[in-house]
Amino acid sequence: MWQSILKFIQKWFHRFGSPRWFYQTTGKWLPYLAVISVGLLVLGSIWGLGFAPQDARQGNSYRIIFIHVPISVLAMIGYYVMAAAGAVALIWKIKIANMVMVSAAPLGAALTFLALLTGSIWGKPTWGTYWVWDARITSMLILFFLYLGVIALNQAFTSRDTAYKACAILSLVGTVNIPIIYKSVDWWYTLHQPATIKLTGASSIHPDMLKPLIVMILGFYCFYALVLMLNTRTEILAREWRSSWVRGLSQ
Amino acid sequence: MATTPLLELQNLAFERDDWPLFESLSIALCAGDVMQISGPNGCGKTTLLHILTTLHSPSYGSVLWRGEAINGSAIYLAELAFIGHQPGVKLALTARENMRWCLGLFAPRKNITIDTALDSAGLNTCKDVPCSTLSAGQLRRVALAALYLRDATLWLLDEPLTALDSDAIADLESLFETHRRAGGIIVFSSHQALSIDGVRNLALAEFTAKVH
Amino acid sequence: MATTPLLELQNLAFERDDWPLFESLSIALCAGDVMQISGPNGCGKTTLLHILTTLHSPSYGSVLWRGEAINGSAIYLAELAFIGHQPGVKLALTARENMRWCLGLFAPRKNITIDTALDSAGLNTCKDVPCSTLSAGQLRRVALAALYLRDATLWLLDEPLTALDSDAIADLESLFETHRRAGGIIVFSSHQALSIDGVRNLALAEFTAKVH
Amino acid sequence: MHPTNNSHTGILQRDLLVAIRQGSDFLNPLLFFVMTTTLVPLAVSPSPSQLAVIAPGMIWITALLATLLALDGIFKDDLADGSLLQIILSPKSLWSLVLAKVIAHWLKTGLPITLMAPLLGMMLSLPGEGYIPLVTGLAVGTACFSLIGAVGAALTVALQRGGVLLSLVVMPLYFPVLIFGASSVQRAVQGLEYLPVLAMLGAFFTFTLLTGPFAAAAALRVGING
Amino acid sequence: MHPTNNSHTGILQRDLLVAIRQGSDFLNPLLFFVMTTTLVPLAVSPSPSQLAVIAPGMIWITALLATLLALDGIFKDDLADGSLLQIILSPKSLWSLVLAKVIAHWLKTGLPITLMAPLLGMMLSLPGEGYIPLVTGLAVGTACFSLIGAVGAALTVALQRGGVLLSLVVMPLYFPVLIFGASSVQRAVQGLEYLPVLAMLGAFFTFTLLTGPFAAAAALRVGING
Ligand code: HEM
Ligand SMILES: Nc1ncnc2c1ncn2[C@@H]1O[C@H](COP(=O)(O)OP(=O)(O)OP(=O)(O)O)[C@@H](O)[C@H]1O
Ligand SMILES: Nc1ncnc2c1ncn2[C@@H]1O[C@H](COP(=O)(O)OP(=O)(O)OP(=O)(O)O)[C@@H](O)[C@H]1O
Ligand SMILES: [Mg+2]
Ligand SMILES: [Mg+2]
Repeated sequence: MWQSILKFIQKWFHRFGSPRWFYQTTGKWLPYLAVISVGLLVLGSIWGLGFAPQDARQGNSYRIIFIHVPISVLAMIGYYVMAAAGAVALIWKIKIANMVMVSAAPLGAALTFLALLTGSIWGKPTWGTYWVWDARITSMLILFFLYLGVIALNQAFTSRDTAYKACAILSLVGTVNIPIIYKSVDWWYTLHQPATIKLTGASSIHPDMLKPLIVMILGFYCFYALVLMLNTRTEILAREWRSSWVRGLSQ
Repeated sequence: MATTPLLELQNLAFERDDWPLFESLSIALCAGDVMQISGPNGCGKTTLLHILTTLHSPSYGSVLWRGEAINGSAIYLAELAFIGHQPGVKLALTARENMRWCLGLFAPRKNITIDTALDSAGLNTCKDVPCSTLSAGQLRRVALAALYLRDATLWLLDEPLTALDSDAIADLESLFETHRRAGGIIVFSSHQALSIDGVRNLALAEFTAKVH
Repeated sequence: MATTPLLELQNLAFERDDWPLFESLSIALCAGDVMQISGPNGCGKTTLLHILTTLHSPSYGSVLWRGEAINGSAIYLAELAFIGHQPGVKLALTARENMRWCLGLFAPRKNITIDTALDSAGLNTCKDVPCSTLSAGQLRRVALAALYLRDATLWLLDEPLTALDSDAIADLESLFETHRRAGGIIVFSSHQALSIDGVRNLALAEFTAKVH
Repeated sequence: MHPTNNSHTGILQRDLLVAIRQGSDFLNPLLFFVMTTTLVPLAVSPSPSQLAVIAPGMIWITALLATLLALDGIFKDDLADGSLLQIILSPKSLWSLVLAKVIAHWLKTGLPITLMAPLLGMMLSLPGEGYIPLVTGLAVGTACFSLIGAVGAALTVALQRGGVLLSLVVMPLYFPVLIFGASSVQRAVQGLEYLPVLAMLGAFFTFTLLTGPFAAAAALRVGING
Repeated sequence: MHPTNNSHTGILQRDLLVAIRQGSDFLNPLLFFVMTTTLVPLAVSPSPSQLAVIAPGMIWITALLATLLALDGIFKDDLADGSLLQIILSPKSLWSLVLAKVIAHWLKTGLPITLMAPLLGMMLSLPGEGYIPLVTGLAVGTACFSLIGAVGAALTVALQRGGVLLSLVVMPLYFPVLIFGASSVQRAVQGLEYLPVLAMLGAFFTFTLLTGPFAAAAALRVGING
């Protein structure tokens, strides 16, 4: 019984592992996903920007939360998506997992950058400065570097296969280290914590603000999946252009 | 001579980033065989040798050593000696120091010392000068001295004749003879012909993948 | 053929850190001469070629070009093409881009384009891939393609046959023929014999300093 | 003296011998360490009270950079002359050979830096309480730098301009070491308990020691293919 | 388009093309610059008031190190593949070919660093008055670094582990640039006159520009013989 389940999983993995299958299947999903994510994002934006109540302390400037928070969350999750894909690729030697991994890296880096940017923009009205060395912010910056490392490594190799393996190893090493890095930065911050700045927890948020925020988070999740698929499809075409099925596409 | 093959290449194919280089390559080598890989520039000789060292993996097919697939296990590596394009010699050290380091990594032959190995390779006058002051051919001789020193059955040599003068080539030919008599196998790539008998030839260009 | 020598080596000697390598070397080469420097490993062939390029200076004696001592002046360099052990090819660039750079440094021949030079060197299929993906022999061909492209009288080549297959060697031989007919001079070192006629031989070992 | 027993000391010996021959190998990271630290008073401020505040951090940053700079050659030199292939093709276990190379790297960089650090502390007016955590912390911390760095060096070994790429890859992983190391000195100077911090550094070192050589060996097999 | 006219742009073009191909060439010194600056708050202190004091000096030190790190390859890569010999044997004047390589180096390192500096200034809480002298100073100063560095890189080109030796050779020559550069920013922040300091930097640059390429060309001829 267990064996048949294992076999099923394996078979599914290998079918899913075929770039051609991935390309054709995601091709069918794309329109739906696009409609859903755009719908959620538009709904969340209108709701959040137009109808959610003003914040007592921050006035209207808090509304950037509807972009900042979903992006920050996704930026972190993105690393684990990348690392998991890398692990799958290393262990089961599945081609498509490599392609997902290297497609997730620039996407994650872009999201991290946006999180830093929106955070900075928000910081000016809230803290009076664009940048402070807070634990969460510093961790985010280090995460940005980790992403850049993977991207730079990926670009530096001429052989695609080697690049894939190298990036997989690096992202795994990074994953092992992320908790350590985060803990050490947290600990460092509590040592030095300047009294002037206070980041309150998300618990203080008003339920009327929470609902549009959840819609935005869902919207961004779908959007992330959409862009990741598009990126991976581009990578597939770049990698498989010699194969007959890709050539068939252009005819 | 033994008739059971030691090294078998079974239906070997290699593609780099999905670009096929050679395919359907099947060969069996027995103890005492010397094989020269020949073929035009870029046909994949170096690549094939790298596959045999396990540095690259073949895309299809397999390589068997004593009937078992090779996979970087210590058992196979212990019987293998590879000398590639780069001599693998530390320029800051002397020839003697380099050989001592070689012995740290690999098992030595019986009844041979570093001194005699270097002498046999024709380096008697420059054992104790830093290798950075050696000429191109002398440096290759230091690399080849490892063959006198090491106890390996399978020799994989990528263009071993590069930069060697005629004396050194004659020395190498007699070394090949000795090794094959002792039951060893030699696979080497070269564009020059050796003057020893019974060298099998692998014209790699015949296996070039058709898509190419 | 002209009888006034273009390149003259007069009583040349070289010692490295007071250790003599060769001495009393006198040779005169006229337009159309091809000279092979031969000799055992470490006898000083590379060193001699470096002296002719002005990279090293001789310890005694002098080298004259068209009757004047060479000294790194632009006039001599403009007539010189040197290809050493390293191919001088940027691995990150394609063969075509490397040739374009070569044209930035040296004067080109008339009536030849980069494309035809690369074709003549047998690289028609790999002009536009990064040179890091080329095999040892293909890389040497890129280096040698400069000879088709450049307008130089004196060619100094250090082991030009390294890593070349038989086709490439035949190409090179016919290139040598063309160059000597046009009044050029070729000095090259090699342990292999070329199959063209009238190659002068310089057995460098005869000039090895006696102290050695 | 069967060679199976001495292959690791063999690599260690060779690497140190090469370093001694090249002379500059021991001296250079050390001099870089000293010189970069000298830049601080010139560029920031020569006032002792201000220097004392930034001294722990600056010494640690400089030690990090000095180790990083010498890291590039750890495998690259061996690749260039072909001896890396021989190491990989040795029947001995690769991780132990890699560990030997890491130890050689530490003996060439981390150790001299650690021994030199008190002098630089003095030059930057570091208060007396800081010296013990500075030296113990650097000894362990630079070993972490060498171990983590080996993974990055192995991944970038065949790349043309690996040097700066290497910094990019390993620097984020160096952050915890830097934080623990610098703050243990700071705490000691402020009269706070610093042993727990050093203990954390020690724990991180143990973890790195147990995983690093394996990761580096795997990375090396991938990295050599360029 | 006779080639005599385009040999310098030829080298410049090729070096930049190689940089673009290798992708990381532009990005890496920049990232090193950013990352090392990030180490400062972690190792020293995150307090904005303390950071503001050390910001000018730290940014300058980091810019110096970033340029230095990328310097090692300026001739060494060309030596390794043999193209340096071709450059030296070209009938074109060597100093102008060297100058082209220096310009390419600056475009790859100094320029991106200069453009990035304001962002780092912000992150280290540099007060608003400091930005103009920071950017102008860095533009000129990194050019000096490239020019002076080329001489050192030329001298050490054939040495095995030139990288750290190179730092040793050029660092003393970098001191004046660092002192003028950092203090011009500090003076601006303190509300003092900073133009005379920048003028001195400019004078130093002019001098370096006029002598550097010749010195580097001479050093190169010496350096290639090992
Ligand atoms: C680890 C990544 C991050 C996450 C998960 C995150 C998440 C959040 C959340 C949930 C809030 C709203 C909670 C609250 O009201 O306090 C928030 C607020 C904020 N974040 Fe972030 N953020 C991240 C990174 C950043 C970065 C990198 C910056 C700046 C560059 C930043 C700047 C801000 C600011 C200014 C606020 C408002 C602070 C306040 O209300 O006092 N955040 N962030
Ligand atoms: N940098 C150096 N320092 C000291 N001695 C050197 C140096 N380079 C070469 N030599 C010595 O000079 C001699 C001549 O070297 P050279 O490279 O010219 O020989 P070669 O004739 O080209 O030999 P090969 O056929 O092996 O290429 C050799 O004995 C060598 O040991
Ligand atoms: N790193 C690489 N990436 C992509 N392609 C490569 C790489 N290395 C070699 N190749 C290609 O693979 C083919 C085979 O190369 P290989 O080095 O095995 O040839 P070879 O038979 O040894 O040639 P030579 O006689 O010139 O040494 C060549 O066409 C080459 O262009
Ligand atoms: Mg080859
Ligand atoms: Mg030679």
